[in-house]
Amino acid sequence: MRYLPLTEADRRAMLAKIGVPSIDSLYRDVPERVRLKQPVDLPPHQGEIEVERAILGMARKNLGTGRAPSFLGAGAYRHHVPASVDHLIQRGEFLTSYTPYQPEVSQGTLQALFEFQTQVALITGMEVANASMYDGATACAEAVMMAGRVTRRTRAVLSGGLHPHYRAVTATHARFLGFELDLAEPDPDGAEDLAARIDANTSCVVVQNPGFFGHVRDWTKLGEAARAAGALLIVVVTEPVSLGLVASPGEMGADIVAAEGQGIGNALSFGGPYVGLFATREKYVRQMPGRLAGETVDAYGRRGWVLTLSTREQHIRREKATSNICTNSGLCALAFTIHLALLGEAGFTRLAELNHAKAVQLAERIAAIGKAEIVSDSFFNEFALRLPKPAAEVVEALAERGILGGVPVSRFYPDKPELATLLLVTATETNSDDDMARLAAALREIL
Amino acid sequence: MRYLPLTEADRRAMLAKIGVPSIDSLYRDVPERVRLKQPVDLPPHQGEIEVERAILGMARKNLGTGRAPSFLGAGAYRHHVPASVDHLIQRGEFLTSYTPYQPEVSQGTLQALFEFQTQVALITGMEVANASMYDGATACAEAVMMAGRVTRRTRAVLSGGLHPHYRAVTATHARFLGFELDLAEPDPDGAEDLAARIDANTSCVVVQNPGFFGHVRDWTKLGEAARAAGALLIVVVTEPVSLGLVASPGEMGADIVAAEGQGIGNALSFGGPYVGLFATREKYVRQMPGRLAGETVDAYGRRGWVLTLSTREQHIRREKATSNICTNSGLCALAFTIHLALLGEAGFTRLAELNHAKAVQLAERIAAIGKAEIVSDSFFNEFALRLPKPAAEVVEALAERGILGGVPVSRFYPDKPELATLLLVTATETNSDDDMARLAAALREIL
Amino acid sequence: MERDPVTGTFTGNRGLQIEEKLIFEQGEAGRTGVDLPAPPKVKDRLGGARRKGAIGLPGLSEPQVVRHFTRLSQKNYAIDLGLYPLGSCTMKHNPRLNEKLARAEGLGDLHPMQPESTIQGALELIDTLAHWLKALTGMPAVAMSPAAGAHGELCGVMAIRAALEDRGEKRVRILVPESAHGTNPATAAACGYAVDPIPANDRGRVDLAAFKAKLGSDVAGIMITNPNTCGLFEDEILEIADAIHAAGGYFYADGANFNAIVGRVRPGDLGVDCMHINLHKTFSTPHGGGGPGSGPVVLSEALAPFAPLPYVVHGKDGLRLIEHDHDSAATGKAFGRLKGFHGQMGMFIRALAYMMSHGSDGLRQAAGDAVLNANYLMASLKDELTPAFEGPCMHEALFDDRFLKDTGITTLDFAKAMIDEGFHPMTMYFPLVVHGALLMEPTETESKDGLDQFIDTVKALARRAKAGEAAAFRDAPKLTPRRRLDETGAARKPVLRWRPSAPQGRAAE
Amino acid sequence: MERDPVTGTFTGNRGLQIEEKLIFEQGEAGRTGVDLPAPPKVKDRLGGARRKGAIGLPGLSEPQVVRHFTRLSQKNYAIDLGLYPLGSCTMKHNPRLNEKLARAEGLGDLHPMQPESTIQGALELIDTLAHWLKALTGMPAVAMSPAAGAHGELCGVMAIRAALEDRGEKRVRILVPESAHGTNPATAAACGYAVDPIPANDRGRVDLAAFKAKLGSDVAGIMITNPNTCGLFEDEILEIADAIHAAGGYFYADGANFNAIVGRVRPGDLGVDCMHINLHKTFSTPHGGGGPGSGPVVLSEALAPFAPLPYVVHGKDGLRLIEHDHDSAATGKAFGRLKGFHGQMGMFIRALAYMMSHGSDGLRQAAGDAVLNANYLMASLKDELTPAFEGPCMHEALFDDRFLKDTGITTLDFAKAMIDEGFHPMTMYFPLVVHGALLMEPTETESKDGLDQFIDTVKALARRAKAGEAAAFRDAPKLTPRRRLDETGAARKPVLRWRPSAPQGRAAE
Ligand SMILES: Cc1ncc(COP(=O)(O)O)c(C=O)c1O
Ligand SMILES: Cc1ncc(COP(=O)(O)O)c(C=O)c1O
Repeated sequence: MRYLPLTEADRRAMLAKIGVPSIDSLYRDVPERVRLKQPVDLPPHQGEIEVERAILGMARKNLGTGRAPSFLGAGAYRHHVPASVDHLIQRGEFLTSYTPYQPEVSQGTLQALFEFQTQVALITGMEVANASMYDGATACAEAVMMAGRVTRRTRAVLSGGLHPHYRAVTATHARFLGFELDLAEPDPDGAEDLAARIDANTSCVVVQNPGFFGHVRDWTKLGEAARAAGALLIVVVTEPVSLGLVASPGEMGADIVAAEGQGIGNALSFGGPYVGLFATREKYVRQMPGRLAGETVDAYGRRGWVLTLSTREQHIRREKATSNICTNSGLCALAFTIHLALLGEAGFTRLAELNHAKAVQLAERIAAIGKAEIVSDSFFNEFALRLPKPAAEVVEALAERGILGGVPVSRFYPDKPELATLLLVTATETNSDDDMARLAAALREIL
Repeated sequence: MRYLPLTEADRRAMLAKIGVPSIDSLYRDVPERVRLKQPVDLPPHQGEIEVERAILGMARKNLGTGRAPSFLGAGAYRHHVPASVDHLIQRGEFLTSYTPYQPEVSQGTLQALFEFQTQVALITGMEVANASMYDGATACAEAVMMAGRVTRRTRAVLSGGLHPHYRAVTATHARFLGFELDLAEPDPDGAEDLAARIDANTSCVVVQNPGFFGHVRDWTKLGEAARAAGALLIVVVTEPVSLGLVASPGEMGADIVAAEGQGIGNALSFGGPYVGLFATREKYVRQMPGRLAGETVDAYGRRGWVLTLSTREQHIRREKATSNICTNSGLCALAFTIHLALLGEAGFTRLAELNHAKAVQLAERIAAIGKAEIVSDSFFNEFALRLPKPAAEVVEALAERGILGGVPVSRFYPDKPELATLLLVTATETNSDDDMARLAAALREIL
Repeated sequence: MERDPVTGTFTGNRGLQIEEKLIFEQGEAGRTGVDLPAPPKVKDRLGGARRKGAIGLPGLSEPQVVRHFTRLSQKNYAIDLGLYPLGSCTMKHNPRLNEKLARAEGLGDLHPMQPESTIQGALELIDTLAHWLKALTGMPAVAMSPAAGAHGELCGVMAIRAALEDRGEKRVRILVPESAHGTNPATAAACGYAVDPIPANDRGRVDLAAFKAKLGSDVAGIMITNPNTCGLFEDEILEIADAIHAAGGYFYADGANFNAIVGRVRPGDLGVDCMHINLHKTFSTPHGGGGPGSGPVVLSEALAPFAPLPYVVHGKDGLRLIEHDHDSAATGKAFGRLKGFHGQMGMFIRALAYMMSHGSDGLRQAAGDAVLNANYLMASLKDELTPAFEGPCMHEALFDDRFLKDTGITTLDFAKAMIDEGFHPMTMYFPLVVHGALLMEPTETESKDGLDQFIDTVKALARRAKAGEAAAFRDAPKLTPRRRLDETGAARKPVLRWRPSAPQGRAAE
Repeated sequence: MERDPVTGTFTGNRGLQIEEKLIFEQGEAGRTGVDLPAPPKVKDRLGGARRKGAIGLPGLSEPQVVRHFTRLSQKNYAIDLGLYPLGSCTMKHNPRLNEKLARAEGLGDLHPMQPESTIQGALELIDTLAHWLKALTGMPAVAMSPAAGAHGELCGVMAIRAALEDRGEKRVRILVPESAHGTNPATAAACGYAVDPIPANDRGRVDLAAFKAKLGSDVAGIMITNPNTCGLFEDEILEIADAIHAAGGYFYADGANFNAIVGRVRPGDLGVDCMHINLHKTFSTPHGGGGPGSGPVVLSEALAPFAPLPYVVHGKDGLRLIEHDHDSAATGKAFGRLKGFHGQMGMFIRALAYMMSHGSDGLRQAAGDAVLNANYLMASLKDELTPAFEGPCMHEALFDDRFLKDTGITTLDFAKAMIDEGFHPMTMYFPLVVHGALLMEPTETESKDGLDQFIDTVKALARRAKAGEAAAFRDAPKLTPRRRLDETGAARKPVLRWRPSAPQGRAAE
């Protein structure tokens, strides 16, 4: 058993020191009748060769985006992650360390978190950001709960352009915390009027940019309307790369930004682990959920970093904490930070431009087929298509051709027949011209 | 250009400090007419995405042993390398450091080399080992040259069971250094009488164990004969895993061991980089080629390591050096050391047992077909088969079925028709029962 | 250039310990560490919402970025470097095989919204892991999507509340022992419950009488950590379970300490209704400096129908992922959704690889060794330190600060001195039921040699403390990249991000 | 436990700097870090040559091994940690992309003896790299198999000798400048030649007159490093080439310093007959603490036919690997074989990825930046240090030790003080033609910021040296895992391996 350093001789010597005859006798506080006498009925230990064979066997039953032209988005985006990112996050000092509670021997993680917080604040255009949440959807729910604390109101308005999972997660919390949600209908055309929904008990309006159906909006006016009514504007971003090209939530007057950071630095990994970004105004920082790294000095006066403002957190404040979150997405945040450090201003904006240009090219190619309508009046790297057939069928037909062609909206809204023909299609820097040509050719056949 | 930190502004500032107008002007000592005015006619810079696409495109044109049941050996062996080995050797502190010339900041590499030397000495049964050579073949040639220095004789006897590449490399050096080689004929039956070839000018007899054609021998008697004649016994090992089960060269009285270390810790990688192991008796250490790490103490009296006995080496001794080697196989040696540290006595001997058992099972399966004769009267994990057809054809037919079935001896000895039907077949711990069943079934069809 | 008064060097570096500025202090406009082709020229379709100003990100080349983060990494302690006995955190060895497999083609590169026909292997993997978790806990169902322990707690308590509501009951209180981890009360509150604390008895367990006195028809359930945060098995657990059930409430188990009993005790046999499992503790997925984790929640028959979406079921054409409660294969009672997509797949792969590697026998042995290591620490240190409670412990050994009485040295000071010795300190001041707590969890992946060195060192430090060398402790650590940091100052005037003009302390360079 | 007098700690550790014993001192019988299935029972076919005794390898678990090597690694300096200005070694950034690609399925897992039909991509890769090398050097052929620079030297000099023998000539001398790297004379000797040294002129170049005076019909060739080891371009190189050719000899170029001129000067245009290229220098394959490397040798028309086996040719059904000189596609003149199998494929992949990443434009820029960085060092340090020669340098800046005159401080002392500052020292005492040489090669992957810090530090140290603080230098380094080590003692009574009873110094633990 390769992970266990104790030898039989060690065990004997240690038991002797303890003064008990066996390991079993250390379990004497466990009621006799619930002590298992045998190992559980599961396979016995195996070596690397066998474990690898079994798990790669499962992997081979999947069609990964590494082997197929892939145009999927809907909140998870395939971007090229530079090899050095994955190398660095696997360094044992990052990978196998705990939350940096002992700052003297955690300056590496702490400084990286401080850089992460700064990067998130910069790209979202906000004043402060925390050290990460689980993912974009949970960050969104936390944002709505925070707006409730800040405004002491209990009703939140959620855009129809908000990702359905974000809506669902927020709704789950609303159910148990007892706040009210005004859920606008799914809004493929981006025509909803959210300002009209704000009332005196509204804590916040939550919009997504670019929206779930692709369109890009300037939410400044809505923010003004919200503020005039004493409510907060929460802007959700599911594709962080868009922030290299699209005006930032901060520029639009957002009070809180809840975003999915996966698109920078992190693999698709079938949906997790991802990294929630959370940013807000300085004045709200004590209502913020999650960890924060802050600057300070050491006993010699040298600059250093610590976790700070932890009186907001569960380990200090317990039932009065701003959130119950403990473990967050540290290593994903690190991957984000390294990737964005590599990109820098020039790389990040170019990456965003490239994504947009690829998507425009793809939209043009598909439009040229003449069978599908581009629903999104504007978009970043993802747009909604209206197809002459149910989108789910088209996606299956594409998969048979080895193409991962997009995400059918019906996957999220199976109960809305009017959305059944909508397909979300994404292009990123990873899509070659050849990929796009293959998709277009296949669509020509299928539609 | 992602690897270049200088900005245009930096360049301008630096040129100003130097006092020249341009980088080109720093090349003023290059005769004008040979200065290229344009970049060379090759493609311009590309990003990771494009480079990865191009190189993986080439990779996909190959059939790797990761995707095909594979039974190849002949001096390069596919073993399972634990994931932690490859992780650790990629740590920047190992990967991106130079030869440990500054011991105060190279104790990591130095201690690992000291451990490597000890491991090599232990498994070969020798007194001392060096810090690695390029590969087994060059180690063999160096061993023969060393034997010449030790004995001051100029004639070496090379077994017909010695790997043909090792013979060829040694012959190349012999040609240019002007020593004589007595090359025994290829010896599939392991019946050669090498003692008879030793004469008064013989510096050494070189044998391989297990031999190129698979058989395992106890070379003690030959060693005695050599020593009686004032010659050295050099034992070559091309499959280091065999040393977990087969008696060591040291036990047989070898004076020098030259071995290929790839089988422990290192990928097949189409033949390189590999790692030459080189071990000998303490009394010959000053005639040894290659680097050596040695134990010492620091200014505080704490144990530490340094490179030592470098008066044997080119950077000190120049034309009088024992070898011209400088860069060796440091990182491959580290991989070897980590893998062998993981294995330990119990794991290493079990690995060897497992290899042998798999090979015996495979031999039995193939023998059961009744069409191929097992030529090797004894073997470790590789044996020679005599087929009813040219082995190269059989290998091609197997490759068409997606099986990498073995190495035809004709690949090494195309000019020896009597060897054309010989096939070398290897089984290791990586071959599943299913792999072996597939090979047997395919052979049944083809033969 | 002046010599740094602390280090005596001009650079402020100390040999291999190299100071490192923020990336923002190293950036240059126009420089980048990523080469991308020029975007094809297209007509922009951004609808006018193009970013106007610069973002302010620093430009670094790849070599600078690699060096920056390599240097930073070396300022961290880690399991890969040494003993990390953080009680309650289960800092065990993280196998690299698992990292490799999580990145395999066909796993790491799967998009969560691919059609089902292209992800059968992924669903099989989730289903296999679910099977292991159910078998090891003796529970009939498991919700896989929670992202960490605390998220699993939400899942469990929400399931409890959904079940109660399904029964038409509105209960308002959750009982939580005072020794509980902070996430327990925080979770109860986040689910709309009032937290009612239960005291510990003098044996470090739930005070059974006090607990029973709190029971009532408004009690939704109890959250118990077992083994508890004092490292002790709740020996009256069966009575507790019976009592809460008799009162119509549910039994939430915090499974953070499952490592002590895996393969030896099945929570299902203890009457548990739901329990989160921190895959990043018991099943060794790396902590990563704070996350990510994964917190699947096993559920009893009573709670299973309320499991959140999505989940995997066996359909007639293969495995299916149920994402909607109105799906014909759904229970129709799911309490909702907790997370985007389907859970922490990357962690599932690692955890399954770990479980398969250990196997049923190995997991049982691992638990036993974890308990053995902790008891060995306890037995070896009990004369020099002051154990908080009598008797054998489970996987962690808890001490209080009586041994430091009158020394003028606090638990914190003691911990900082351990840092200079090359050890990560234990968990301090937790659980709250013990004064100046020192909670040591060595885990099963520490060797006896390593423990012996730790034991000798802690004993030597304790002797030194008792010998009155308080100043040395209050000064510690002295040999780390930074000495004690001013946490009060940090909180008083928070600097949470870099700004071009931000105050820089005494700049590190 | 006693406190260590050096560190003040009981463990001898210093915070994150952790002492580590040998694996042999940690092993326990029966323990292993690799799980393997029990071998099937078979009748042994070893022919009686089974090992009898135990080997003596230590048994460690995986966690121990990972920790051991992680700790060891932290005792190393590396490019990933900081400036590594080792002259002649070209310690530049090693991209991780290249590591990833070298391990890709279909490359890392290829067996060298697979049938040609299954390795067309591998041959294409070798052929593509060969094309780049030929284009960049302006040479018609390249031998790919040499394993490193020195191995390439063997290849080149053997080709020269084979060509001469083919001409029926037996020449016995090779001319080698005194500034040459040690491998040059060692190689010449290993090929059976006498080494005839040529002095340097006062401009640090080959003394043309002295060289010409040595020419004769027994001279096989000259080995010239260009740019030379003084970091200077041999400005009379064309005359030298003409002269050696006129004398019937060949021009071997040591390409270790190719990084200075790649994309800017083609060795083929200089009259070179053969030149090795250290892929691990110019083309950034990692040095790995000493290797592996790769040393392809470009060859002129005159030498090409003598290239060693194997090599790749374009056949009618695809690419072919020629392994035998009697192959119909072979030259029939190959001088032999230098290595098992076909060369350092793993390094080829990395080097090609590097070249493609930089491209033609990027390689040219990289060379220019390397030269710029060196000249910036030179310009910035020339007043405080003493440059060995006048005028601009190429990719490395050479100083002598005149600036330390009368300080009682040697080049070595100065270097050791740099270590405390967090820098790897430059190459010292090489080339031999300069007294107390300090040879600094920053490479193009250092930022101006990083260079400025280095410059300021070196200047500050030089001032401190001149101020008479000799003791501080002789004491350095003080902040490293070990202080100066007793090299004399090590060589006098060599301890080259661990033995159970070996003397342990003052044990580190
Ligand atoms: C006892 C206990 N419960 C719950 C948690 C919370 O788990 P997580 O950090 O995974 O959210 C922890 C984590 O430290 C814990 O120790
Ligand atoms: C000038 C010069 N020539 C030759 C060599 C030998 O190259 P290698 O170490 O690759 O064998 C070196 C290596 O340092 C060198 O600097």
